[in-house]
Amino acid sequence: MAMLEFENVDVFYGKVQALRGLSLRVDEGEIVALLGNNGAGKTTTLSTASALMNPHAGSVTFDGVDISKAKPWEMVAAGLIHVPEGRRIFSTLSVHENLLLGGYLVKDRAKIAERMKHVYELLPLLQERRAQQGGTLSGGEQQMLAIGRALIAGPKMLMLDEPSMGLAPLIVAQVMRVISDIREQGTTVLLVEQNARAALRVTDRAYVIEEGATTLEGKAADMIADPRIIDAYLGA
Amino acid sequence: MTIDNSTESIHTVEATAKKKGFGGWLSSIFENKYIGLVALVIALLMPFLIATPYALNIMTTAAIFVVLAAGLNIVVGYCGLLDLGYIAFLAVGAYTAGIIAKAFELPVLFTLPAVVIMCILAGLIIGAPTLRLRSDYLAIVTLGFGEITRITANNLTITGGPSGIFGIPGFLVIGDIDFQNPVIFYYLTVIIVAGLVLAAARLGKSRLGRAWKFVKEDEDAAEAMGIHTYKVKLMAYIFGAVWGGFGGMLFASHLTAISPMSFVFLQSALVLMAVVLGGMGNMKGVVLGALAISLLPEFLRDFSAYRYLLFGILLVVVMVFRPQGFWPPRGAEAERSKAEREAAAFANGLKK
Amino acid sequence: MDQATQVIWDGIFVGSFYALIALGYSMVYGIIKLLNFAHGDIYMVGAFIGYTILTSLGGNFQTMGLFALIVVMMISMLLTGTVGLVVEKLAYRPLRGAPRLAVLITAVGASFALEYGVAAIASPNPRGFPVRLDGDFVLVLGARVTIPQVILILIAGVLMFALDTYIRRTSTGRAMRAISLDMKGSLLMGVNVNSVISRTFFIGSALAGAAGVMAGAYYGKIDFLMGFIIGLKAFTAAVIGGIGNIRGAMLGGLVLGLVESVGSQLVGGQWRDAFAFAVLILFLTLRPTGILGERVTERV
Amino acid sequence: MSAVLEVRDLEISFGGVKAVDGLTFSAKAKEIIAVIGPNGAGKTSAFNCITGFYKPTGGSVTLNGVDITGRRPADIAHEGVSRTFQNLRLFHDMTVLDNVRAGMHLYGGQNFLDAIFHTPRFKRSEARYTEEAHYWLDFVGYRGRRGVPIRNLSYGQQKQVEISRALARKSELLLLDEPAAGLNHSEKQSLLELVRRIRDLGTAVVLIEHDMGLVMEVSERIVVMNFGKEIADGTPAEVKANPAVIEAYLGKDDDEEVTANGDAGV
Repeated sequence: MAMLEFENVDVFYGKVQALRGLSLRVDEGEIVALLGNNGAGKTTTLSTASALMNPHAGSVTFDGVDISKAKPWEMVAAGLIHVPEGRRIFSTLSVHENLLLGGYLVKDRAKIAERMKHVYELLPLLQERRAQQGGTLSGGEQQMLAIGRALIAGPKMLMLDEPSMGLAPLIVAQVMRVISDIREQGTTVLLVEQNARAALRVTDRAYVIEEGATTLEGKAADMIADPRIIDAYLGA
Repeated sequence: MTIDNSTESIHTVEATAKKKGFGGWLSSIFENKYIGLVALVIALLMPFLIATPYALNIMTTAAIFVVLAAGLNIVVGYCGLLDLGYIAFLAVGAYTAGIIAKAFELPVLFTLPAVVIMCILAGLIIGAPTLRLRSDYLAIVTLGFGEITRITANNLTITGGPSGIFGIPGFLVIGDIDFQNPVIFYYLTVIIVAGLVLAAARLGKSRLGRAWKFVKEDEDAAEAMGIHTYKVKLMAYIFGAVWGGFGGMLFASHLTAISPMSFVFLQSALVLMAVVLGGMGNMKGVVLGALAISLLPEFLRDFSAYRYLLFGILLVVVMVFRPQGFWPPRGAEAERSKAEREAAAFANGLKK
Repeated sequence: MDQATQVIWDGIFVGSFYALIALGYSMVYGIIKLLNFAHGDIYMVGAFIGYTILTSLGGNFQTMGLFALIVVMMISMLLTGTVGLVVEKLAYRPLRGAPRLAVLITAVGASFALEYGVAAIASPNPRGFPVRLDGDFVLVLGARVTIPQVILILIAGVLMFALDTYIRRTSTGRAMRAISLDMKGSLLMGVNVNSVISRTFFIGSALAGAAGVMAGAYYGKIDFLMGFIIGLKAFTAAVIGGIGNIRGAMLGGLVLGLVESVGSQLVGGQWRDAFAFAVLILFLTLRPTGILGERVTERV
Repeated sequence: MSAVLEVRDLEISFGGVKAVDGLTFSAKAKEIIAVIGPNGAGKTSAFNCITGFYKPTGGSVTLNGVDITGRRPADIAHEGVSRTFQNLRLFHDMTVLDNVRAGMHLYGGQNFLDAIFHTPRFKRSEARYTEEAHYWLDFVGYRGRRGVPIRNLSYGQQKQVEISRALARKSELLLLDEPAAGLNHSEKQSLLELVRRIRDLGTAVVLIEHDMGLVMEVSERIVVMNFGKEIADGTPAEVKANPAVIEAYLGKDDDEEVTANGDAGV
C-alpha cells in the first residue's frame, strides 16, 4: 500500500519552477532513496511532502489522504516526519529539550517518556550529552540528535534529507546503520542523498530526479550496476 | 543609451497597458517624459486660480512638504534605509537659517551655505556611527536622534527654548520685490522645490543612484561589485539631510517663526507616509504622495478627528496589499505582490 | 546620601515599568525579529481600557482602591492582550516573509492607527485616572518609599517571574525559544508557528496593558500619546539587556530606569528623554548585543 | 607566468569548527581551476574568504603579489576580484542592463554634480555603461529582453546575467560558485564554452562545481576539498586516479561495510 504518493506534481518558488510533473511512490515499510544533483528538486520534494510548500498542480497523498493543502504541523501529527537538510538543531537548547520538541504534538507524557527511553537506547551518546547545548555537538552527533528528535514524534514515515552531508565516512556508515535499524523496526523511510553509493546500499528502491521530475526508477541493487547511474552519480 | 532606453520604455508601457487596462493607461500617462513639466506648469498656474492668502499658505506648505518627501525618498526609497527621524534635518535647516538670519539681520537666502554645511554635519553625525547597524536598529536610532534634536531645541537658549524663534527676517528683498510677498514666495518655493525634485530624480538615475539601489536590494552583492556600501549609504544620508535643510530654510522664512512643536515624530511619520504611499524610489510617485498627504486633510476637514487614524490604517493596508506604493518605480510592478510572497520558500504554514 | 537613595529608588521604580513593557518588545523581537513599533501604544491602550472600566464601574468600586485596581488590571490585561493579538493578525501576519522595511513601516502604521484611533474615540485631551495611588510613604534609608510603589513593583516582579517560568518550563515556552532559533525547524517539529506567535503577542501585550493601568494609577493622567516615548524607552531597555533575552529585558529596564534617574539628577530633568536615547544609541553602536545578549557570527 | 591568485594555508573557523583548514592553491592568468568536494567541504567558505565576505582566521590570500587577506569585499573587488554567488545574488527589482551596469561601478567617470546637471561627461559615461552592458550580455550569449526586471527572467537567463555582471568588472580573477547548478544539458554545454572564452580574455577562472563531467572537461587543474582540508590538487587525470579523492568524493565500489540489511559491522 502506498504510504506517500506524488502524481504529476508541480511546485514553484515564486516564478521558478522546482518540480515539473514529478511522480513517485513510497510503499509502507519500504526504504527508498532519492538521488540527483544539486538543484534537481530533491529537497523540494521532501518539503512538499511535509507541507512546508504546497503544490501548484498534481496530487500528493500520505496514507491515502490528500495533503496538497495541508499545513506542516498537520503532517507531523499524521506521522510524516521530515529530518531537514543541515539538521536544524536548536543550537542553544539542550539535547533533551531538542528531543522534547520532537514530541511537541504528543500530549501523552508516558508515551514521550517511553520513546525517550527508546531513543536513548538506540543512540546512547545522546543520553550522555542530554544537558549539553545542541549547537555544541559535532556534526555526526547533531545528525543523530535530529534523527532521535524525529523518532520522539512517533513517525509512520521518516524523510531524511542528506543525513550524510559533511560527515566523515565512518560517521556516515553509523548514520546509515541507524537508518537501517529504524526501518527494521517498521518505519517507512525516504532518503535523499548526494552520497549515492551509501544510499543505494541501504535502500530497496531508488528514484533519480533531474530538473524537477523523476527520470529513473528501480531496485537499488539494479541501480548500483546501471551504467547511467554510475556515470552520473557514482563516478568511475 | 537613448535608442535603447526608449525601446525599453515602450515595451514596458505597452506591456502594462495591455495587462492593466485603465490603471495601465493611467500609468502610461504618468510615465510620460513631460509629466513633470506639466505638473510644474500646473503649480505655476495655481495662483491664477486661487490666490487667497489661505490657499497660498497651504500650497506653499505643500511644496515644502514635497521637498522633504523628495529628500527622504533618497534615503528610504533609493537606499532602503528607514529613517524615522527625518524631520530633524528640517529642524536643523530651519534653526540654522532662523538663528543666523535673525542674529545678523540677513535675508534668509544668505544663510544657505550655513544651512547646507550644518545639514551635512548633521547627516554625518547621525549616519556615521549608525549606518553599520541593521536596518531595524537604524530606524529606531534615527527616531532617537530625531527626538534628541527636538529636545535639544526645546532646552537650549540659542534656539529660544519651547517658544522657539520668531521674527525671522524675510527671504530676500531686491529693490521693490519682496520675496516675502505670499505670491512671490509661493513661486520661489515652487521653483526651488522643482529644481530639487529634478536633481533628486537625476541622482537616482546616475551611478550613485544605482549604487543606492544595489545597496537596497543586496548589500553583499553590491560589495562584491566594488561598491563601498557604507560610504554609499552615508552619501544617501547626506543628500537626504541637505534636501531636508533646504526644506527647513524655506519653512523658516515662510513662517518667520519656528518652535520645537513643528518637529515632532508625527511630522517624520507623515513624510515617510508620503514616500511610502507614492511609491518608494519613484520620484514622481513620491511627489504625488506628498501632495496627497499635505493637501488631503484640507479636503477632509470634517473627518479631521479620524485623519491620522486613516493614515495609520492606510499605511498598513498599503504595505499588506501594495507594498510598492500606488505608483512604484517602473519595473517594480509585480513581484512583491501578496500572491508571490505567499509562494515564497517555506512560507506555507506561516499564514492564516 | 538621602538624595542618592531617593534617586536610586525612583530609578528602580520607573525601571520596573520599563521592564514590563520591554518584555513584550523583546519577546516579539526575539521570536520573529519584528520591531513592534506599536508596542508602546498597546501600553497606552491598556491604560485607556483600565480607565474605561474604572469609570463605568463607578465611584463605589473606585473607593476600593488597590483591590479595584488589581481586578481592573486583570481585565485590562485580557483585553489588551486581545488587542495585541488582533494587531498581529491584521497587520503583521500577512507580511510574514516580506522585506524588513515593509514590516517596519507597517508597524509605524499600526502605531499610528492605535494612537489616533484612541484619540478619535476618547478625544485627544488627557484624562485624569479615577483611582490614584499616592498613599503614605515610609522613609527607607532616606528615600521616600510609598506603599503603592512597593505594591506595583511587587506586581511587576510577580508577572515577570511568571513569564520567565512560563518560557523556561512549558512546552509552549520551549516552542517560542525554538521558533526564535529556527522557524522552519520548528514547523518541522509540528509547532503551529502562527498560534505560538499569537500567544507571544497576547502575553507581551497583556504585560504592557498591566503596565498601562499601573502608570495611570501612579501618574494620575493618561493621554493617547503616552505610549510613544515609553515604547522607545522600553525598546532601549530591551536593547540594553540584549534584545530577545527575557531576563535581559528586565535587567535593561532597571538599568535604564537607574541611568535616567541618576542622569537627570546630574544634568537636569528636561534632558531625561534625550539621555535615554543617548544610551540607546551608545548601546546599539558599541554593544548591539546588550548586556546579556550572545554574540552571533552571521554567515553570508 | 606568475600567479594571479595565491591562496596559502587559508583557514576559517566558525565557533570552533574549521570550515576551511589549510587550503593552498594558485591560479594563473588564462587558467581554469576547479574546486570540488562534497557539500559542506568548505568550498564556498573558501570563496567567501578570498572575496572578503569572511575574515580568514589564518593563512593568506594574495592577488598579483598584493596581500588582500581580510580586507573588505569592496576593496578586494577594487584589486581585481570578481565573483558570482551560489544562489544568484542579482538585484531583482532592477533591469537586466542595470544589473550589468553594477559591474561597472568602479569605472567612475561621473560625480553627483554631473548627474544633477546632466553634463556631457555624465552622458558620455552613461552611454559607455550601456554600450558595455550590451557587449557583455552579448558575450555570454544572453538572448532575452534587457529592459525588464531580473525577476521576469528564467533561471538560466539569470545565471547569464550574473556572469555578465561579473565580467563587466573586467577583473583579472573570476570566481564562479556552481555556475552549472540548475542548468540543463545544453545550457551546460554553452557554459563550458563560455568559461573557455572567459579564460581566453586573459582572466584566471576559479570555479566551484559539482558536475564532474563539466569539471573534468573544462578545468586545467582541480583542487579537491573535504572537511575543509585540501586532499588533492592536480590535473583532471591525476585527481581522477587519486585514491584519497575516490575515497572521499567520487566514491569507490568495494566498501561493503554498510549494506541494505544492516548486518555488516561498522
